[in-house]
Formats: sequence, structure tokens, C-alpha cells
Amino acid sequence: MSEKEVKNLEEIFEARIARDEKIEPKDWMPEKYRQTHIRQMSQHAHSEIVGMLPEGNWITRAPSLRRKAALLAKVQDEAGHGLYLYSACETLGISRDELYEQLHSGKAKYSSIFNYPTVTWADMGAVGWLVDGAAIINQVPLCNTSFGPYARAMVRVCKEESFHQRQGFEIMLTLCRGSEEQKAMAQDALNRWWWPSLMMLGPTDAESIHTEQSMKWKLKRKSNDELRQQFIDQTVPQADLLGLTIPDPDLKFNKETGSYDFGEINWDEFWQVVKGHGPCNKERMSARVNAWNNGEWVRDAAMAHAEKNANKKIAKAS
Amino acid sequence: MSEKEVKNLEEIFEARIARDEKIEPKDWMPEKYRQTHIRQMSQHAHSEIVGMLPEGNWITRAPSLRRKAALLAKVQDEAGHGLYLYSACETLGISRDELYEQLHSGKAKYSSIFNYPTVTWADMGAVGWLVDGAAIINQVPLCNTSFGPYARAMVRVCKEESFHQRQGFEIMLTLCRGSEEQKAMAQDALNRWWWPSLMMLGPTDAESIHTEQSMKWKLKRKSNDELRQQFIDQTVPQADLLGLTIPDPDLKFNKETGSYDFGEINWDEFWQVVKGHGPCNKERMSARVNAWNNGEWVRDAAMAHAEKNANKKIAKAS
Amino acid sequence: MKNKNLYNYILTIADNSLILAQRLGELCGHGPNLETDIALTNISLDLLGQTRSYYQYAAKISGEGKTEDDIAFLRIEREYKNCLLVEQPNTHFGYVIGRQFLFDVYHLMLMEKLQNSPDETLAAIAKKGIKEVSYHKRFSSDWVKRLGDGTEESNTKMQEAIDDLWRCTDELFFMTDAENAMVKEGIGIDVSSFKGKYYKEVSEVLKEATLTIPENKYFTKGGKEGIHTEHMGYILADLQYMQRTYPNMTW
Amino acid sequence: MKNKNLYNYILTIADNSLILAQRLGELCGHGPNLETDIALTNISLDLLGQTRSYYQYAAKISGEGKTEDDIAFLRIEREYKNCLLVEQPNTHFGYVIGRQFLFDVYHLMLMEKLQNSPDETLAAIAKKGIKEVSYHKRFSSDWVKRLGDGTEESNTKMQEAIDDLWRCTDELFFMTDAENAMVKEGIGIDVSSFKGKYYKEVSEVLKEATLTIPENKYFTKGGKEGIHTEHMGYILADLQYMQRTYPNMTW
Repeated sequence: MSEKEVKNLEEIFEARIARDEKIEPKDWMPEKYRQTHIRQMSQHAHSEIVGMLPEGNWITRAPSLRRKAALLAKVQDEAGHGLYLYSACETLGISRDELYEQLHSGKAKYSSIFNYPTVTWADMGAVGWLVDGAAIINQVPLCNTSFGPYARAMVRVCKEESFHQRQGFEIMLTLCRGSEEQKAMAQDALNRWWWPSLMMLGPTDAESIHTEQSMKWKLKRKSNDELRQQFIDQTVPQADLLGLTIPDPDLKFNKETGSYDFGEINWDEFWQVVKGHGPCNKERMSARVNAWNNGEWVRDAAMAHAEKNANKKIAKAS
Repeated sequence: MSEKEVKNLEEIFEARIARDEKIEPKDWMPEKYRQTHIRQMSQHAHSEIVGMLPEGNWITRAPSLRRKAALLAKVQDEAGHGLYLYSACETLGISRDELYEQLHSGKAKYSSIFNYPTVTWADMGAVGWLVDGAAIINQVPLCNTSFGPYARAMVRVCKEESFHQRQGFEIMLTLCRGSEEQKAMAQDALNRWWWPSLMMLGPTDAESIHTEQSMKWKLKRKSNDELRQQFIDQTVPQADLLGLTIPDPDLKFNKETGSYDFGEINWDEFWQVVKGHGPCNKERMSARVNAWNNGEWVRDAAMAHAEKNANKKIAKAS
Repeated sequence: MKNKNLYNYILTIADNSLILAQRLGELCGHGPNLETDIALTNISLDLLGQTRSYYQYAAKISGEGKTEDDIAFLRIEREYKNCLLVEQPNTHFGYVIGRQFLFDVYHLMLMEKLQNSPDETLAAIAKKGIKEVSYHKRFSSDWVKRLGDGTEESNTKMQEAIDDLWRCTDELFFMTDAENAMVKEGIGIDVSSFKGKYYKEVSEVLKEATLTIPENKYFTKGGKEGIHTEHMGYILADLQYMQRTYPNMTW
Repeated sequence: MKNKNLYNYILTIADNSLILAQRLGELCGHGPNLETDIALTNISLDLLGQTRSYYQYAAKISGEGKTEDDIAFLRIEREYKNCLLVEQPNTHFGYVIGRQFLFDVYHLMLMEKLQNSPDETLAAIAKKGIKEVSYHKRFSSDWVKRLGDGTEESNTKMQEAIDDLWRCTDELFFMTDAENAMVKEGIGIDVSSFKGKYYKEVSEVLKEATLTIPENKYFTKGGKEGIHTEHMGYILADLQYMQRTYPNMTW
């Protein structure tokens, strides 16, 4: 293709996006669009899969049968999200094995929040309430993103996430209405998860890369700082409702802006965790890699069995 | 050596044993004597090592710090017994690796009692009281056995075993003086360990092999049935003291004999366990084999390191 | 308690589901691929759902103001009545599948009988369970075949698991006092009645999977009478952790 | 409690011994040979002995009728103050040795200072401990050298463990509020004062063991303030099992 032809295709492509038309896998797309989507969708898929681990940690110890079932179902939903996000990636011509390889080698990232340990049962509440809460704020705009498979996946993901978020809040509410120990457990969980949740919305706009392009492709609608403000404004009243204190002495409602001002985020911690040195990066990655390696003989067997069956069918047919 | 010379040596040898002289590793001995001793001592050593496992099972869960320390110390003593019994074997010209190989391949036996699970904390009491109790009855006569290294090892072993036995009894006593749940736990442990403990004294005299020869070599002083009767007569009053009921409806003091008559032993169960089909045979053997296999690289490293050091010394000296 | 036998009978069935669900719960996030991870979680969820129905019923008939959670979390080890099979560890995926398969075949046969029990609650739970357990059995048999008739390595591993778990199968058909009593009352199922059918069906799948049917005639038991393997204490330590550490709270 | 800071200070030291003893206790019967099995059990016993002395003292000064067992078994996870290093799992023998070595060097330096504390009880425990901990350190350094300078495989494994555990070393020198308060009172030890000496000594052994000294400058912490790794909950589930299941009994 000549440079001019490409230029022409790109213009048509950008115009389609501007008209809010969905781009589908078989449509022509710029290589950078493809790459950016593979990167973001796979990062999202990886986050779902790694995100199963901190919550999976409490399945055997959930304090009631009802909570155990709900937690199992939630972690299963995350596996499901991973599954269709990987599938959406695959429509762009990359295999799941390649995507895993990127995760296991450390080339691909996943959400840093999952590198914090789940220390008490209250963390199951806090993760649902705060982490899923922040995730939704990140994800809701993606339901209208330009790439069709991603947008459709996000519709389903967001619906389930918001159920999880309510469930998390309800765990917190039960604790806060419970004994002194339970309330202390809830406050402690908020103390530990608050700041990492704020970091989940990404680095400050000044530090953020990819933003302009992503806005154009509707992979982003608001800046990280705007999303963070939205999260805080939404969450502070919920904390009040729970009777919990946000661990930020600088947090204060600003009558002029109608929003909450808040204290400084420890970005050193953020970058340390992103770079692989958080409390559980090593454990999370080992768990994933071990599961994959230990499962190799199983996947091989399934493949061999399928081949044998296919051969049998051919033999019968001939 | 001519047949006559051998015959002569054998006569001298048997005469020494008859005079209660100790046979030492460097002394001449009939091949059968050597083999019998390797078999019995290694079986004894294996029992100590495998016997660490059912008690080791409760170390992390012992109910008080004092009990945890005592249990650790006890299991450590067992490792120590294993160590000097293996050493005694080695004086007869067999290596520890060969002995392990015999254990791991199933060629060598160990005491069947260790193939029962330790289900509750009370089992730590019952094992000490009953299993060590029966072991002592088996072992005390061996302090005067003809083979010097074995006799000396047994002196030390018996001293420690009788400490363990008192400790086990004391655990039972504490439980029996405790809450209803504790007393029930003690009774339940007695119910489960009573019959296997009786079986520990070996098959009935009618079924027992090796006996005559062993008597002559002072590897045995009393028959299995005599030892079993001794164990029962010693233990029943202790159970009374604890306020526990021996799980044998046929148990009754016989005024004529001055001993307790008792019910029929389920020898099918005994032989099933001996043949490798007890509740934990598989688990015990896996634990030993895994420890050995997982430790191979460590033992190799120690050997390699020692060689390197030796070479360095030679290099320095030359 | 008036209905002590019925109560114990329910636990004999329900504890299997609880402990197997717990074992499967350990695996969540660690499966060989996402699809099996999801499927095993699903089975765990089904079993947990059944457990809750049974325990709620047991709590009701106990008449002691008990809740499902009291029954699930606040018994001592000797009071759990699950068979030894379901408490076997997740040694490797072959064991997970083998344990599931050997249990599912039994479980479905039991549910099929139980749905006709004159005890309406048990019949209803069983009826609902049949659909779920049929799916479990399909999943586990398919995997037994895949692994058995897959690669040489998978065949060896699957055979190892079957050989090892085989000794836990006989106990499924051991009749406890509570079971005998409930059979007498016409409510419970005589599990020994489908023992032959069980081994026939299991053998057929193993054969199709190119696996050898174990010849071992030595079996272990004890679980149904509350004498468990040494694994059980550790399962309970985790299972009961929260309820024991923070007693009498609402979660 | 009058001496809250002293109480917390004692736990900061004692909990390390308890949790490390517990980790070593898991290994009993599973070592690579009898001699190491016995040695590791011995270390576990020493640590447990120290733990008891500390807790008995803490129980006394708490003035709340507490016993050593209340302190050992009846706290919630957030109240345990051990460093993250000692709760790391027994992944393989290299980890067991690495963890022990990195702790022993620190532990001995601490005991050597603590024996001069004006608090007579602490000084006495430390004095007794020095003999034991010197032996521990000799044992673990010897094995670091054996494994480091053994075979290629053992070198790789030992290096892997050191690289992995390294991130837990910095926390040893983190000063909690209780530590700062007790330093101020002249009773506690300023652990940060021997941080340089620690890394120098550790590095010398690693060098002799032909191992590479990790360059990672990122460290984790939290244990000393009660925020533990996800391993800790499982350690406590086992440790506390009996006391939680059967409360208020004598054993």
C-alpha cells in the first residue's frame, strides 16, 4: 500500500471512531491501534486473573457459608472476565499462550493493587468496596470505547463489578454494625486499602503517558486525576455511612469545587510496586507461573486426547 | 575355612553368648547372626524414624507452649534413637544409605503401629502411654542382648522411652482431670490405640517365626504372648487410675492366674497393616521417600563441599 | 434432639459436599487453565449450595436454635461424618479429577435414589442436585478419559491417582448406624444396594480411559464414623479459623 | 497496663522466636538427613524456650492475670509483631537455611546488646540466649557455605533463597514505637545501630559461600507493626487451633 492509501484508510478509520461507530476485528485498523488495544485489554485480563489470588486467599477461611459461596462466585466471575477479555484480545491476532508468556516474563503489567496482601477477612469487604469501586470508575467509560469486542466485554464486566462492589460494601456494613473487633477490623482494612485504591486510578496526569491518543480512540474519556476525584467524592460519603474514618488528615470537603480535597499520594510507593517490588509481586507471579507450569501436562494431555479423537473420527469416516 | 573350623568357631561363639559375654563388631560371628541383627536393629531404627511422623503431625498444633516443647523434644529423641541404631547397624558392615533403600523399597519393615493416624491431641497422650509402654516391654530385655552395640544403644533408648511413657501418661491424666470434652477425647484415643498397641507385641506365639534362635541370642527373652500379658497387666490399673475404660468387654481379672484375661485380637487387621494396607502406610512411606528425595541435592552439596575443603587442605599442605 | 438419626443422616450426606467444596476452594486461581478453574469453582459452588440446604434442614430439625454455620463450623473433628475420599489432598490435577470422578459416580446414584425419599425436603434437595451432579460427573469422567487416554505422562499420573484413591471407595458403601436407622424408617437410602452398579460404571469409564482397574482389595474407612485422616485437622483449622477466633458474631 | 511499651517491646523480640520455632516445627521428620533434622529441631526448641521466658515476663508485667499461653495463642493476627522474615515458608532447604542465617546474624547481635540491658530479666534471657544463638549462627552459616560452595544445583538454590529473602532483611532494623520508647528509657536496644555491621557480616559469609550479594534496594516491611504476609494467617490457624477450639482448658 502506498503511503497515501494508508493515510486515506487512517482518515476513514478516525472518522468512523469520531462518528461513534464500532471498530470490529476484521476491519482495517492502524497497527498502533491494534497494539494499544492488545496492551490495554491484556493488561486488564491479567489483572482479573492475578486479582483472583488475593481474594482466593480467603475462600477456605470465609466466616460463613453464605460468604464463602459469594466469595467463590466472585472469584469465578473474575476468571470469567479474564476469559472474555483474553478472547477479545485474540480477535486481534494474538494467542492466549503469547499473552500468558508476556505476563509470566514480566513484560505485561497487571493492576498494582493486587500486589498487596489480604490480611484479614475485612479485606474482602475493602477490596470489593474500594478496589472494585475504583475499577468501575475506570471501566464504565470503556463500555462506549471504539473497539467493539472490548466495549461489549466491558458492558458485562461492569455489570458484575458493580454487583461485587455492593457486595463488598455490604461486608463492610456488616462488620461496622458488629462487635468492636469487627469494626476495628473494618477500619484497619480501610486504612490499608485507601491509598493503594487511589493509586489504582493511575499516575497523575502530569506523569501519565498514552493519554491523548487514548482519548481519541475512546479508550479514555477522563484524565486519571479526574477519575480519582470522582472516586473520592463517591467514596467519602460511603465511609461516613459506615462510620469509618478515611486515613487522610488532609481530606476536607471544598465548598467551592463541591469536591473533596485530599492529601498527597505516596507516588514512590506506587512506582516501587509497579516496578515489581510491592509486598506480594513475587508471590503473585510465582502463583501464576506455578499454576501454568504445573498445568502443562494437563493441557498437553487434553490436546493429545483431542487429536486422537479427531483421528478416530477421520478413520471411521474413511 | 573348613566346615570343621567354622563349626568350632560357632561353638566358641555360642558359648560366649551363653556366658553372657558381649559380642562386638570385630568379633567373628555367624553370618546368620549378622543378618538377623541387621534386620532387627534396622527395623527398630526405621520404626523410630517413621514414628516421628504421627507425632510430628501435632507439633504445629500443640495446645500449650510447654506441650509443644515437650513434643518437639520427644520427636527429636526418636531421631536420636534412629541415629544410634543406624550406627549400631553400620558396625555390621551395612551403610545407612543401603538401610534407607531397604525402607523406601518396602523390603525392610517398621513397627505397624505408626500406620495409624494421630487424629486428636489426646493421641499424643495415648501414643506415649500405650505405644511407648509396649515398646519398653519389648525393649527392656534387649539391654542385656548379646550384641554389644545394640545392648548399649538400648540402655539409652529405654531410659528415654520410659521418660516419654510417663509424659504420655501425664498428658492423659491432665485430660482426664479436665473438661468433659477433654475426658471424652482421652477415652476416644484409648479406644483407638488399645488394640493396635496389643498387636505391637507381635503375632501370637503360634504364628511367630525367628523365636527359638532369637531366644538363644538373647534377642528375645519372653514370647510375644508373655510380653502382651505383661503389658496388659501393667496397663489396666493405669487406665483405672485415669478413670478410663479399656475397650474390651471380655477384659476381666483372673484370680487364678493373677492376670487379666482379654478378648480376641483382630489379627486380620494386624496382617493387613503389616502388608502395607493400614490407614497411613502410604502416607508414611511417601513422607519418608519425599524427605529423602527432596534432600538429595542437599546431601550432594555437603559431600561436594567437604571434598573441595579436603582438596584445599591437601593443596595447602603440598 | 428428637430426630437424632435423621440429623446424623443428613450430616453423613452433607459433610461430603462441604469438605469436597472446601478442597476445591483451595484450587481457585491455581488450575491448569482458566476453563478448568471456572469449572472446578462451579462444582465447588454447587456443592456448597447443597451443603447449605442440608444444614439448614438439619438445623431446623435439631430444634436447638442452631444455624447452618454452627453446623458447618463449630463441630469438633470427630463429629464430621464425611468419607475419607473427599478429604484427600489436591496432590496434582490427576488426584483432583480422580477424587471428583470417584465421588460423582456415587453421588449421582445416591441423589437418584434420594429424590424418591418420602422425606420431602431431602427429596427436593436431591432433585435439584441431580442436575448439578450430572454435570459434575460429565466433567470429571471426560477429564479421566482425557488424562487417561492423553499422553504417556498424563496416563501415568491419572493411573497413580486412581490407584491411590481406590482404597477410599469401599467406604462410600459402608452403612453407619444413622443410615441403617433411616433405611429402616423408609427415608434413607441403602447405599450398599448400588455398590455393584458403582464399580461397574467406574470400571467402564476407566476402561475407556485406557486405565487399569485397580485390583487392590484393601480399603480404608473411618470418616463416616468421624475417624479421619491426618489431613482433616488442617482442613478444619482453616475452615473454622474465623468462627473459632471470633465467636458469636454476625458476618 | 502500666508498662505497655515494655510489654510490646518484649513481644517484638519474642514473636520472632515463636514464629520461627513454629516454621521449623513443620519440618520435624522431613529433613534431608537425620543430623539436620535433629539440629533444626534443636534450634526450634531453643527458640521456643526463649519465647516462653519472654512471654512469662510479659505476662507478669501485663498485670492482667495473663499466662504465656494466652500471649502465644490468643492474639489476633494484627497483634503479632514478628518480622516478615521469620514467617517465610519452608520452600526448600535453601530457604530454611537462608532464613535461619539472615535471622541468626541479627539475633546474635541483638542478644549481645540486650545482655547489658538494665532490665535484669531481659538481660538474663539474652545472656542465656547468646550461647544458643551462637550455635544457631554457626550451623546456618556453615550450611550457607556448604550449599553455596557445594554443587552447581545447590549454589543456584541457595542463591535463589538469598535473593528472595533479602527483601525481608531491612525490616529487622526498622524501629517501632515500642522500640523507640524503650531505647529512650535506656532499656531497649537501638537495632538500627548495628545495621551496617549486620550487612558486613552477612556479606562476608555470602562471599565465602561464593554467592552473589543481592543488590536489590527494595525491601518489604509491616510485620513488626502487625501487617503480615498472607502466610501468617495459615501459620496462626494451626498454631491456635487447639486453644481456639477448646477455650479455657488446661493441657
